Amino acid sequence: MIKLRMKRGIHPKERKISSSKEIQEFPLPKRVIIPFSQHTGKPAIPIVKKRQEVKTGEKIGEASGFISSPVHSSVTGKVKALETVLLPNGSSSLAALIDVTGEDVLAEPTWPVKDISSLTPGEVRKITREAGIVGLGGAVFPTSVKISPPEEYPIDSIIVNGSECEPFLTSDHRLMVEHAEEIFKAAQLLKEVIKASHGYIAIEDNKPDAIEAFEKLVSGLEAWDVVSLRTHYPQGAEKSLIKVILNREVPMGGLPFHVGALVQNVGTLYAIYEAAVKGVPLTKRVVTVTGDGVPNPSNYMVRVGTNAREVLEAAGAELDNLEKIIFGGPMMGLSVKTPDIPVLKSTSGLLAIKRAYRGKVYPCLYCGRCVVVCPLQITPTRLVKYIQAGMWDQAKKFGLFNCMECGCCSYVCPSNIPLVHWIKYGKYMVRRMETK
Amino acid sequence: MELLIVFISALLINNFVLHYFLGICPFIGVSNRLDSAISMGMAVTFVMTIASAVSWLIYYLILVPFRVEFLEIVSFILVIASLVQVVEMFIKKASPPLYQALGIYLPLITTNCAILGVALISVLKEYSFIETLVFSLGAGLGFALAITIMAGIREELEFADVPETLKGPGITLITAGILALAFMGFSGLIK
Amino acid sequence: MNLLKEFIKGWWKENPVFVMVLGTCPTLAVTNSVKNAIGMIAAVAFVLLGSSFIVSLIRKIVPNQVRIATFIVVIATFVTMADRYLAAFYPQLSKALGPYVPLIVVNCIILGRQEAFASKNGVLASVLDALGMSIGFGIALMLMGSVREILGSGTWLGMKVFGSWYIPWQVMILPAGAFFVFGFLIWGFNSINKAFAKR
Amino acid sequence: MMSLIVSSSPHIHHEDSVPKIMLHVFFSLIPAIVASVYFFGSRALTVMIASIASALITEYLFLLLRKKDTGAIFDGSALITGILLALTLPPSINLSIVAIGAFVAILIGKQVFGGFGGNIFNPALVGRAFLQAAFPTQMATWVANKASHIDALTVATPLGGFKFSHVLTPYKELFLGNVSGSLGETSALLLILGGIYLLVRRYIDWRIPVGVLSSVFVFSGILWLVNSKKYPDPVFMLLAGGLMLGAWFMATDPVTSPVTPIAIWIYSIGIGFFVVLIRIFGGLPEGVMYSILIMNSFVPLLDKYTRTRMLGERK
Amino acid sequence: MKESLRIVIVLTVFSILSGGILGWFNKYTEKRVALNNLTALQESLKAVTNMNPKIEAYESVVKEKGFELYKIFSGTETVAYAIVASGNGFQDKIKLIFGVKPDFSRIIDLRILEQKETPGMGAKIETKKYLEQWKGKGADSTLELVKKKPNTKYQVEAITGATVSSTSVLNIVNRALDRARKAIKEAEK
Amino acid sequence: MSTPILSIITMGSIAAIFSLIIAIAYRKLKVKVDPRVEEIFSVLPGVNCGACGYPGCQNYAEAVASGAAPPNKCTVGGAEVAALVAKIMGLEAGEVERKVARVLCIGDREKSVWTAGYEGPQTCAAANVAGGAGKACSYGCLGFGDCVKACPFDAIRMNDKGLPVVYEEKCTGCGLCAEACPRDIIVIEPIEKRTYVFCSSHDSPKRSREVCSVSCIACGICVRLSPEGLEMKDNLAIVTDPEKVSDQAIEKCPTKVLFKI
Repeated sequence: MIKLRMKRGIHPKERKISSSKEIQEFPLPKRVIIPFSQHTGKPAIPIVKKRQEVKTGEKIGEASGFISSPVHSSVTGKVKALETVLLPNGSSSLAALIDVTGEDVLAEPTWPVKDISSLTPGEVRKITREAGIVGLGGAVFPTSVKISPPEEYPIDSIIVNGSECEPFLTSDHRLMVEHAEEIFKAAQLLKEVIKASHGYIAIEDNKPDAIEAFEKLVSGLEAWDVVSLRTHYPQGAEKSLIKVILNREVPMGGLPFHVGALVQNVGTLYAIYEAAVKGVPLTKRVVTVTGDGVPNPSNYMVRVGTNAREVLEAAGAELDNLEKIIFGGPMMGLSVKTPDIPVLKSTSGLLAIKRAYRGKVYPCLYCGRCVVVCPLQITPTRLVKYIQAGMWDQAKKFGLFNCMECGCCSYVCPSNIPLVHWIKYGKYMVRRMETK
Repeated sequence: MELLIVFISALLINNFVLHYFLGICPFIGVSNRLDSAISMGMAVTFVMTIASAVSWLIYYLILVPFRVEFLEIVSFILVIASLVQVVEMFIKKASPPLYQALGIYLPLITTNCAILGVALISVLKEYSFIETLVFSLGAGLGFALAITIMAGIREELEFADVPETLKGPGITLITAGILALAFMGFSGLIK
Repeated sequence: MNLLKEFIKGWWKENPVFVMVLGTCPTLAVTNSVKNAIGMIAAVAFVLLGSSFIVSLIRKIVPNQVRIATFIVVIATFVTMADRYLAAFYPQLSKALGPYVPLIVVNCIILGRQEAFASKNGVLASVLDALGMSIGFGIALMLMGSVREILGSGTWLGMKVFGSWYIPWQVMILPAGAFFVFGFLIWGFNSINKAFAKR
Repeated sequence: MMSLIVSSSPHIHHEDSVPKIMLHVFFSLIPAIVASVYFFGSRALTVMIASIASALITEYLFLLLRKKDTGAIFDGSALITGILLALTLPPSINLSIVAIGAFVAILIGKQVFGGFGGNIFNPALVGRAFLQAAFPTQMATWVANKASHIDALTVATPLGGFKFSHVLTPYKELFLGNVSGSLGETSALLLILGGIYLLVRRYIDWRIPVGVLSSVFVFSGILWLVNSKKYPDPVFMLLAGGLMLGAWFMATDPVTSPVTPIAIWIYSIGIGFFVVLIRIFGGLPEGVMYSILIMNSFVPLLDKYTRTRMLGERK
Repeated sequence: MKESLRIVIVLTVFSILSGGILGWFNKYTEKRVALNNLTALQESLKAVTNMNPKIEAYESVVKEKGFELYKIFSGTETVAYAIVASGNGFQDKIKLIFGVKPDFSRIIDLRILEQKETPGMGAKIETKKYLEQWKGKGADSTLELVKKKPNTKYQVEAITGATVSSTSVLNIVNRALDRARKAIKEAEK
Repeated sequence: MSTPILSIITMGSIAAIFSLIIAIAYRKLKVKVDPRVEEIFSVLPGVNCGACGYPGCQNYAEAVASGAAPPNKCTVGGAEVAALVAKIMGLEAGEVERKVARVLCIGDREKSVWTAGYEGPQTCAAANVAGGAGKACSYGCLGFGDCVKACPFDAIRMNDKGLPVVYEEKCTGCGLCAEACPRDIIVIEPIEKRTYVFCSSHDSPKRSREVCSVSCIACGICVRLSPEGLEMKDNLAIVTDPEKVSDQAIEKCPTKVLFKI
């Protein structure tokens, strides 16, 4: 076992109050709402009509480009309507409303299900594409693209990302404890696909049971190491993880394959296993329901498209007494304006907060804490000043598009300046201007 | 040693901007952006050195022998104005990039009191030719130093909530006042 | 009517020192006492009037390339006269003003007025403009000089203003004080003008 | 009825805030305040109260004038400015001068730049420098320390004593504070204690005191090695005068110090360099204040030209 | 070509005009200025040598940068020397004049001609209280600065809080005295 | 020789020498610059709004002088400036079409649904990146007034219900407000065009109805009544020809978002 820790970053209170709760199968909802835009890239194109009958796992939206992903029905039922719905990020997207009509019937997979060891790299890529698998760590980038790097960039290392550094969230943790073997098999499969010579399983040391489970699996295997990381945020971010484990720096504007690395989230790996072995596309995921507004913090296996309100209520949340509902973790998650939003492929957690943090904003006092904690070594204070002054060229020079919005700077700012919010704003403004 | 004293004195202790108040107009006008301030500082240093050298020659080779010292003002300014104009035209022709960086500030320099000030003060202090050169170089660099610092500060003040009616010359002068206070620390360095 | 406007504008609305921020060197350098300020005002007014008059006369015959050079020669002539006159009849004042009298040559107010006004207007308008600007310059220097002398020495034109309890703020007669007073006066001017503009 | 709020991530926050930091800076100054009262009696307290009161009133009036939230006077920054200014003043100073100093510190040092966070120069030092220029005689009149039992109207500070009479004050006196000087430059020990408190709580950047103190030590050490008769020894240089106060409490003011590590090193070493230059070669016995102000003016340039290398950025 | 000619002619004509006017004007003021300078020198010579009511005659012995030596006669007898000297002060040059007995036994009096020291501090070198003490100081040896009441005639008391300016004045005087003694020796040879 | 004569000689010779140098330098080192650039720049409004398609007034002046741009591109200056520029260039000024900004959303604070509060920088663009503040409609006006701040002519103000109002007489049609609006609800149209569907929502009818009482619910009545004047595009009716929109269509609009101002 290797022990490592990242420099910079922060260590907020972990508050993983649901870490001992086993994953429960969430009851079949009456209706699911499945948006066609759940991934990075172009939205999927609907291929179902109103009143059409669909089976669980049946494709209802087709990928519309290289960087895109298909969408599948997560229940067996009838398409009630194709309508626009609100997504967690506040935008509207077309979605299929499917009413559950009866027994859960699994649709025939559109790919061959055979022995996992006999799969060719091409077949694996096809499976990840057809099964609509996207990165479940948060970026929801189509996995099939990620495991097809350009040939001139050989990949030597695969990193299984089980660090789950966000406070509160335990979905990956539970998955690792309960399904270590499946995850590991999928990891081994991917390692073959990308012809990596070594594999690392990165888990933060606040999940000793998960480390233990993987230690057992890798014992005796030379090509694999379990890396125990000192708990720190945002260690689970790709670039941080590559820096910590491989001591390589992903070039600015580059991707992990530029430095010969592939990082896969454990949730994604589990989804790959389910698709490859059981023929089930990505139609459900583990969601941690937690926060001080949830009396009964839980980990649920939830079907994609389930209304978040149902999930929160199942865990006992009193929706009327909440100030914040967050899709995802407290550091990078999206706060929403209504609980009536479907759970998406990217929804790793649902946080219900009774009292939202509100800090009086003071002028920047140049204390430099944001500079110290920034894992990407940006100077957030100056960057934000340039953004506020509308000096976009300077902002770009100071790393506007380098920022991954991990939130460390805002977290430590004693003046409560919403640095990340400003940076998001700056990125938006620059992109907007550049497209015009 | 004497030369070093002349230099340090012109650069820090009796800084042209902060102590003699010479070159205040460009100091206020061109200090809002750092790159132009640096260019301006370079241009002033350059012209200052040349102008004071030529003025010295005129004074001691023409005016003094003819006993027409009272013409110093007219002749110095005439020489400086012509010189700047020629230098400007020359740079414009010889090196367009240099002109972009430096040349566009040259017309401003004609009426920069720092230039004439250096020539006059050199005469007043009875500096030798070498001393005049060192003095004008120190004064020019002192100007460049002050304007660069000021431009850095003013770029920073873009982000600050300075009262609307104080923006521009007002805050620049007050900042210059604080700088002058700070530079008082250098007093007595020459003994 | 129009001529009156040329005359009055420099007093406040287009005050050369506080609004246009020209002629800053003497404003800062010789205002440590009201007496010095008065000497400088007189010198500047003389030069400004004289050169405006001449420049507006000769404006049509001067070719563009040597426009500035010629104007400066004219100005410098008047400056030298002022300088020599002071040295001859007010040696103390001449010494106190030091190199700042010769430096009137490059005072932006003077050249600025020639460039912006006298070279484009007739004799009468130019002289009135020069007179107005001189008054504006005078107002500014008197303000600066008064504030600095009263605070810095406790006197006004040499007369005691405060009782013996007053500890003079010596910084006011130093360079730093000049910058502060100038900065604050500009601030005040702008604020008042803005308040009027709103109304 | 739901009362949801949307905002950008992150949704949790560290417990530090500006008023809290200011409060801890105040705590860290308590040893120095107690020392000044011990060495100079209730007079020290009067000076401090005058300074704080004037600072707060000025701040309040100015905020009122600019129609800004007057609640900002409670963020603690004006309080700290008032205390720091008082600590740099001679104990015998006229109270009206103290009030003028605090007024100038807040007005010219801070509010004209848009208030807290916008100022380029350390406000307390601007006030101090203004007073030094305005009332040079009063600012250079030092009374004897109560603990020293010297019966003289005015005495020399350790640095003044060295500069003009070549008298070295013993280390022990300097360290414990049994010397004359301004309110806050008596006991090096207590100042260091306060500074370490801030350091441990991470309210100041360790590089600044380390850079300032070590560069003063090194530069003066070099001179001392060259000619130990003419130049004072480095330990004396460290302990005497306002260096400790400056290095721990003035230079470390986050608003007026740089942000990037390289800039911080240049800044702090620059301060040390100027301190030695002014103390040894300049006309004044003490140069800490001027050194910090001068380096303050360079901070925007330093921060601009020393951007840190971002992760993955080619050098 | 025509344009260039016009440039030359216009500028030259105006310069010649300017030269003429100034030449004439200077003639008118020149004497006055010279007289002013002369009176100023005489005044200060008078002040520092106590040769009231009137200086019969004086003669410039040495005149170089930063140092001028005048010999004052009464009839044919040398009654005093006056020395004008300058050097660096706290802020800028300090220029002063002082008179000494012909045998260099004592300084008669001292005046500051030019100084730009800090008001209230170094500028106190112009106060009567400070200048008074120079009367009767020894001029035949190096003077030294003390911070208390002087014991000997070779000690000069510093101004409290303006040690640098006091030192500067002292250095200027010491240097000037050295130079003067040497110059007179040379002249006697 | 007497002093006046010496001084005349001195000044004369110095002036002669230096004026000669200038004259020579002027001839040898002359660099030609188009004086018209300066002239054109001086008549332009100088607000650098970029409506002409060039980064700033200086660039536009250069472009006009070099013949690369027509003189009538400055919408801010309008016909007056176009005529002046054309005069400098010796050209005929083209017609400048007067355009103004129109805000295509009337869902103010009372008529649209807000389901949550918002914390963060008080600008529309910032609110938009944080999930569109609490406004349920993902297309409508957020009401923080980015357009007001963007307008250099003070031609746009927020009304008391949080909706921007364009003052036609002040509006120059420069388009800075449209650029600033993160939701793209401001269009720059000829001043004669006065009939619009004042909604920008592409939401499906059901959601439109839920989030705002004055949204286009894509019922299609107007298109049916005036097929030549309107068209339905992605759940939103758009006026294509204001002349052909019948009064009946305006009358029948169930949410009253189609009207003439």
